Amino acid sequence: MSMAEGMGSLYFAIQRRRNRGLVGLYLVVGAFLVVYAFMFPGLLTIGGFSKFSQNWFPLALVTMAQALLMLNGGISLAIGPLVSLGAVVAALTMEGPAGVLGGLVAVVIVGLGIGAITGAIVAYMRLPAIIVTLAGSFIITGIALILLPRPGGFVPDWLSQLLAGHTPVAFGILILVVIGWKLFLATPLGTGIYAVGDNPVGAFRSGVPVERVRIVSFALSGLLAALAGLFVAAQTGSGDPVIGNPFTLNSIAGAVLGGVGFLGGKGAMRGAICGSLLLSVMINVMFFIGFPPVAQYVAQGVIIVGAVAIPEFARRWRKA
Amino acid sequence: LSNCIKGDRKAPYSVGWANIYSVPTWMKQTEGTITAEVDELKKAGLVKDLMITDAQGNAQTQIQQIQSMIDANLDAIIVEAGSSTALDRVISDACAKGIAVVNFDSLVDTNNLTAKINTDSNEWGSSAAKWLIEKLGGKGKIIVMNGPAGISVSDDRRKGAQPVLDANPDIKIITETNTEYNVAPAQEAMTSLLFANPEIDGILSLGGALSAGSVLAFDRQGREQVPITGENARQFLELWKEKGLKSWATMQPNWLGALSVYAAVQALEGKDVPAFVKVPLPVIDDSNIDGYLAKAGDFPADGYIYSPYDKALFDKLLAQ
Amino acid sequence: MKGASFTERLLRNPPLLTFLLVALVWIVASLTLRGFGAYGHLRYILELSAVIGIVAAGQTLVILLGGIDLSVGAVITVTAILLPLISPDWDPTGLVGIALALLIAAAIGFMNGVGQAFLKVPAIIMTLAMATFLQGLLILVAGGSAVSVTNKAVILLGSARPAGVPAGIILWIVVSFVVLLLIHRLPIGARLLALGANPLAARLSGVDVNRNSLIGYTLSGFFAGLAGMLLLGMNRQGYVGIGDPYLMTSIAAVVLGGTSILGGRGTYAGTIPGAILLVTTTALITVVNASAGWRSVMFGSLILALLLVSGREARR
Amino acid sequence: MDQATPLIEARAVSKAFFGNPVLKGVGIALRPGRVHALLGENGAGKSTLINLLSGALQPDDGEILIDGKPVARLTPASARAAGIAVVQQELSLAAELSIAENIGLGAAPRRFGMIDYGALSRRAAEICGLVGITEPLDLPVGELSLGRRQMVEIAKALFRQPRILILDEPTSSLSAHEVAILSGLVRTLAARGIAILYISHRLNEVQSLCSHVTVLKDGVVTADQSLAEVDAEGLVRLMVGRDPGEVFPPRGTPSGGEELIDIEGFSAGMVHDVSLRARAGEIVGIGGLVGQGQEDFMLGLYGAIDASARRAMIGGRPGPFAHVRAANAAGLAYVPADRKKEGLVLPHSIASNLLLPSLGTLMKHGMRDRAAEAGLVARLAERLTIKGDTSRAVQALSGGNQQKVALAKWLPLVPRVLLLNDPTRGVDVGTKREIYHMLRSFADEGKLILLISSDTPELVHLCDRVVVFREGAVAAELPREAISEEAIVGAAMGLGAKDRAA
Ligand SMILES: Nc1ncnc2c1ncn2[C@@H]1O[C@H](COP(=O)(O)OP(=O)(O)OP(=O)(O)O)[C@@H](O)[C@H]1O
Ligand SMILES: Nc1ncnc2c1ncn2[C@@H]1O[C@H](COP(=O)(O)OP(=O)(O)OP(=O)(O)O)[C@@H](O)[C@H]1O
Ligand SMILES: O[C@@H]1[C@H](O)[C@H](O)CO[C@H]1O
Ligand SMILES: [Mg+2]
Ligand SMILES: [Mg+2]
Repeated sequence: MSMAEGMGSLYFAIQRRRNRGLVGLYLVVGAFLVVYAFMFPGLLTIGGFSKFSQNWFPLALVTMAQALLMLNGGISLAIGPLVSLGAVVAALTMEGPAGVLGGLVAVVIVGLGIGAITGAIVAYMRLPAIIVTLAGSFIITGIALILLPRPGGFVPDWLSQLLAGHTPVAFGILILVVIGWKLFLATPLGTGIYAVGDNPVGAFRSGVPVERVRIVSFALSGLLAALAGLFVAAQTGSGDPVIGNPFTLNSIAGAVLGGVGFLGGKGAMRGAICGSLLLSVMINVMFFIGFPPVAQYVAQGVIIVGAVAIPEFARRWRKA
Repeated sequence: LSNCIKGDRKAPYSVGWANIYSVPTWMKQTEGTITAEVDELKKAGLVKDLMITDAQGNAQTQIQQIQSMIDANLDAIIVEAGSSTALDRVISDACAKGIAVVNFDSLVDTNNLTAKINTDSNEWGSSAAKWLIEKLGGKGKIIVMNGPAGISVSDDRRKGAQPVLDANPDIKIITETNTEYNVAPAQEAMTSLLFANPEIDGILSLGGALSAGSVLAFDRQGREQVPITGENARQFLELWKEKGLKSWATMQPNWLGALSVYAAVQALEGKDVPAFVKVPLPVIDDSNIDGYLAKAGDFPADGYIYSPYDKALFDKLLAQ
Repeated sequence: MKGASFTERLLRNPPLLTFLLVALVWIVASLTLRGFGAYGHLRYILELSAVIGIVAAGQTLVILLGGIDLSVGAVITVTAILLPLISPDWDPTGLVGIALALLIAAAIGFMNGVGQAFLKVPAIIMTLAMATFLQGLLILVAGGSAVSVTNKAVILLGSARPAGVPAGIILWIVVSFVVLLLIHRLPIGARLLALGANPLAARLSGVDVNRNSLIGYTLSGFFAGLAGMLLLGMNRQGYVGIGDPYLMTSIAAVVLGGTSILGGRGTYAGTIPGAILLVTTTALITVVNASAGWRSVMFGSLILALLLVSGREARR
Repeated sequence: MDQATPLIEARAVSKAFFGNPVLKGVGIALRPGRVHALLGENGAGKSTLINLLSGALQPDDGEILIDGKPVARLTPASARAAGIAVVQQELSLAAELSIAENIGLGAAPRRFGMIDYGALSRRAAEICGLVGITEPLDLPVGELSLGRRQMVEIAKALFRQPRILILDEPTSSLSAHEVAILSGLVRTLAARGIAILYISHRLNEVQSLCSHVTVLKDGVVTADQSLAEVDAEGLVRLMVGRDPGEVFPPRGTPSGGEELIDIEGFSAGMVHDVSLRARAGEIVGIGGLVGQGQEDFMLGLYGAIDASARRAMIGGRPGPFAHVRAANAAGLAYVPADRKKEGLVLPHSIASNLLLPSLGTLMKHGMRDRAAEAGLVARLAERLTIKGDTSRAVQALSGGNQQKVALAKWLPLVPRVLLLNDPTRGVDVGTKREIYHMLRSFADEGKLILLISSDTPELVHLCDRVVVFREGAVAAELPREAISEEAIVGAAMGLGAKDRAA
């Protein structure tokens, strides 16, 4: 029987299927990358690629952080402030006696901790995530401002060089994060993210620990956002208490562009990552085309709608 | 040679303006002075094109856009910074490539650039505080109105005022606000404060729109106006005249933008441009306000009435 | 239901609960904060709430039908800037300008609906992109600078106080009345709710999905325009960015009022106190003397605390 | 065997929702190797009892014993650990996850803390073979039809290698073929000593499979006895508490009414080139194996999916319809099979659901006439014996009563063509009887009824004519005299319908 295929093949077959709805997006993003490489051949050098991927990296992380929640039927309006807080904590601790390692630990604790608390509030008090995290965004922004009222702090230069120098280390880390995500998805808890997002009651009855899944996804999401903050601190060499704020909307845009549904259980992380890549490469392409700011706004609106509508039309047209 | 200049770039130059956010009126006016200056320089055969980017308030995007300007090998980059620290590294990279980098208004911390051009924000704050305290006879209850939290401009102005306030213990700060540099939110906040505080002796406002919002709030609530500091915002100056306010104002000239382009080209041409160009803060008071108001019609309703400028002024400022 | 006690019934009635919460906050605040409970101040709070309340009327409809409108801020700005520019000089009443501006606002909403219904672009993306698009268009049209209003009707709306009641509040009352009728007394209200809860079942029950989405988004655009007009009247000036603060607040007001963000459940009756609650909270935090960071922390905590009370029933 | 300690037992359990008692001191004991039937009308509390036995709900009162020992608080996890598996009536699957992942959900084999996809694939394949799932294991469950999803749900329960298997209406959306597989499976499992609790409204299944029965009525146990000497009628009597009368109404003579459907070369979805004529007053059955295009056919007629035809007059208007509203205007109404996903707005009240299609028809002064609406809702509830407060969420209704709402909401529009997709799925025998009589009286009133059914006896005894679909086309059209279970199944399997007709 066909389904008695070899061992891991089930896993890869599942993976292949998840690409189906995303082909349109892949093509759009691919086209943008080609255009960009055509206008800026330096993209194909190590240095050029490094810089490009560094600018995309934090957006990729926060989009993953958002997608993770959306897959699970949640959402966060506190992603941006958490990036800021991550940057602030990194920049404040790394200049102290704790050093880089201590700073890393602090950022991880902050991300996981705030995420878990948010998740617990959402899961146990049964409050809508969107407004819990809206309130959370004010609280987190406030904490970042209290810790560091104005931009400052310090990240050792070697760390900046390592993460945001002329080597594609950030891209490598992104790949590791994606692998980590894939590994996590292959755990029962990870599969639970989809099950809880799609059908919480059914998941509960199947023995999936629904509350724990919710809390873990918020915690992991918080971790990703805080790590994005650490990277931003390294990239900029310092902390800034408001630098992350615009990431909130962008993370949602990236995830939705990538086909991640609002209601949970629908979409795939690879789509979200692609969505964030589109948002990022778009900025560069518009620069090289030489769009004036006004046109940038207009074009951005059109591109975003087009990237969703065109694959949809293609799909319908193929079906007809 | 000036900072960053290597002497291997030849006119006509291509210039980039990396703006953090193009939407506020102050920025629009500033863009006007920049494009006007570029037109002049084009006529002189010194500049061939101007590329403007708008980071839509996102410092992270601004880094990416400056990186693109480096990738496109522009000869000069003018920066209105979205964060005092975040751009340090990318600006240093540009400088290392021999690009003339000039930063104005909202400054960065790094000194790896050709020139910073600004008024002195600390002095802004201290002069305003001095005037107000003198007006109040060294005694009274005041409210402090600040721009957004975590932004260096608003923070620096506030900091400059602090020593003066410390030296006058009889001046009591009832409360402080942070709002965008916009009339409506400032007016809204002040209205609430008016209800809560029957006695207010003066307003230390550190932004023109904030002052206008405050005056409007007093007016709408039928409260008697109190001494207030401010800036050359047209709306504020008009209210000052109309309501007969006791006021003092200064100016952050929009032509800092034009001056920056001019300075960058001068530096590329091999002239010596000082690393910090300090533009003096003028004082606007009852003695000269009419001069400003006479030109009001030439400026947008919510714009800033800036003083005239010319090449001679620029040369004088650059010669310091 | 006879079995249910008063508290039980209360807990199952988010709008009422939110109203009581507002009353409670007002009472506590006026007892502890000088000047807070003054008639003038409460009236001012209501006047500010009117703007949020009117934007949130459209937002409520769209959220009920299972969508969201992230372009309301931009539509407010568009209206506030275009209205003075397009009010023709030959019309002394200013009503023509108002009609034109509201038409434009509704047309923008309609476009959002088209993106939803026919391009199949998710609401969140469509309206976000629309906001970005409008931002660019505005800079083009207005050159990014503020415009002062001379339109008589708009100025009157922003300043008139028949019988001591600000015209904005009266406008809000009218809007509330209409929207509540729409939701509870007209077929379209039930159709929107059904669509939001289960679009497939609604469609198979003969509800025209496209048509009702179009109506919902068009109304959202219209109400955002109305709010923009009121804001313009209150400020006498429209500028780019004037609508920005109203995006998140409109959504928050809806959710605080007990409407499910996922659609299909809720009512504008909850949004009304939700809007007042938000403005009240902001006003409270403004008068506290603390650093910006602490004020932000307090604001967030207060919202969270209020949510614990009013949002209990809003489970998924 | 009855002497062995029950594997699980509920003693005097009670449960109420918002103060409405659903179970009042109910007891039940499941013993190894016994197939135990749980019967009762819609809303009697069967699913609720199961939820107590599987830890999904906590009893308000009474206790639950596993292997004779009381358990303090049963949770889904501890129930699973005790070997209890449930095939839910409400499907518990996640649409985006694959068949295999769903089967393993919450119980997947692990290696290094991760799901062991190799082992999962092997074991899932084994079980799928057992229950006859032939779709690729990597297929997302969302792409399966309702019946196939039901099979996955069964496989999911078996995957847990239960000692106690609870089946809540497992066959309600299965085809005859699938039902046969399941029956065999149940027998095998029972022979292995597994305790099985079987809930079904199909009494023939109960009779052939089960050896013991517990009957619930109004929240109390009215019978707890062996099925050994009980015949079919006795079973019905046990359940309904009285003589039910004929289940199927007598058929009249076809009146030759107005032609309401006349299509030729009709295609929609997987349906291609179908021709059909049908008149008012007829009940036309549509049979075949599950997923042969029956549903697409109805959806196409109803304007819900794109359709084309060489010629189509439907409800007296030229079709095919581009929109549902056009179909409604032509007098068509459609009752979907998946009532939760397609038929009802679950979180909304019974009243809102009943009013949805007819919104805008009861108006006064340009507004909804609340009094008239209330009257209508009351009449509909009465006609379909939907009991209780109509302001309750339809979600809170038992499955069968939900189905009644899905049907009743169309009546105010006085449709002339009723498209019914398995309308008695999960409906108790008493109600089924009501629905059958209602359908017959609709036909007698001059309506045309198209009826998809997964319950073959229904096609045999109720319909005036049966059209059997196979691979998207009509495989056979059986006139009244030719209708029999054999003929329908034969045609469905592709066994020479034409030969027979010839
Ligand atoms: N979550 C709930 N909230 C409120 N009432 C409920 C809930 N679940 C069930 N009920 C009520 O409990 C009663 C029993 O429902 P249950 O689903 O157990 O019936 P059932 O015997 O399984 O019916 P069916 O044969 O139709 O499946 C019904 O009246 C139903 O309305
Ligand atoms: N089934 C429907 N789906 C979507 N919109 C509808 C539907 N029926 C009516 N509308 C529209 O909703 C609004 C209010 O509905 P109402 O029922 O009062 O209108 P109507 O056209 O008189 O309805 P009907 O078509 O039932 O006679 C109108 O704009 C109407 O056109
Ligand atoms: O589906 C996604 C994609 O494979 C992505 O590349 C990583 O995460 C998975 O969940
Ligand atoms: Mg049941
Ligand atoms: Mg049932």
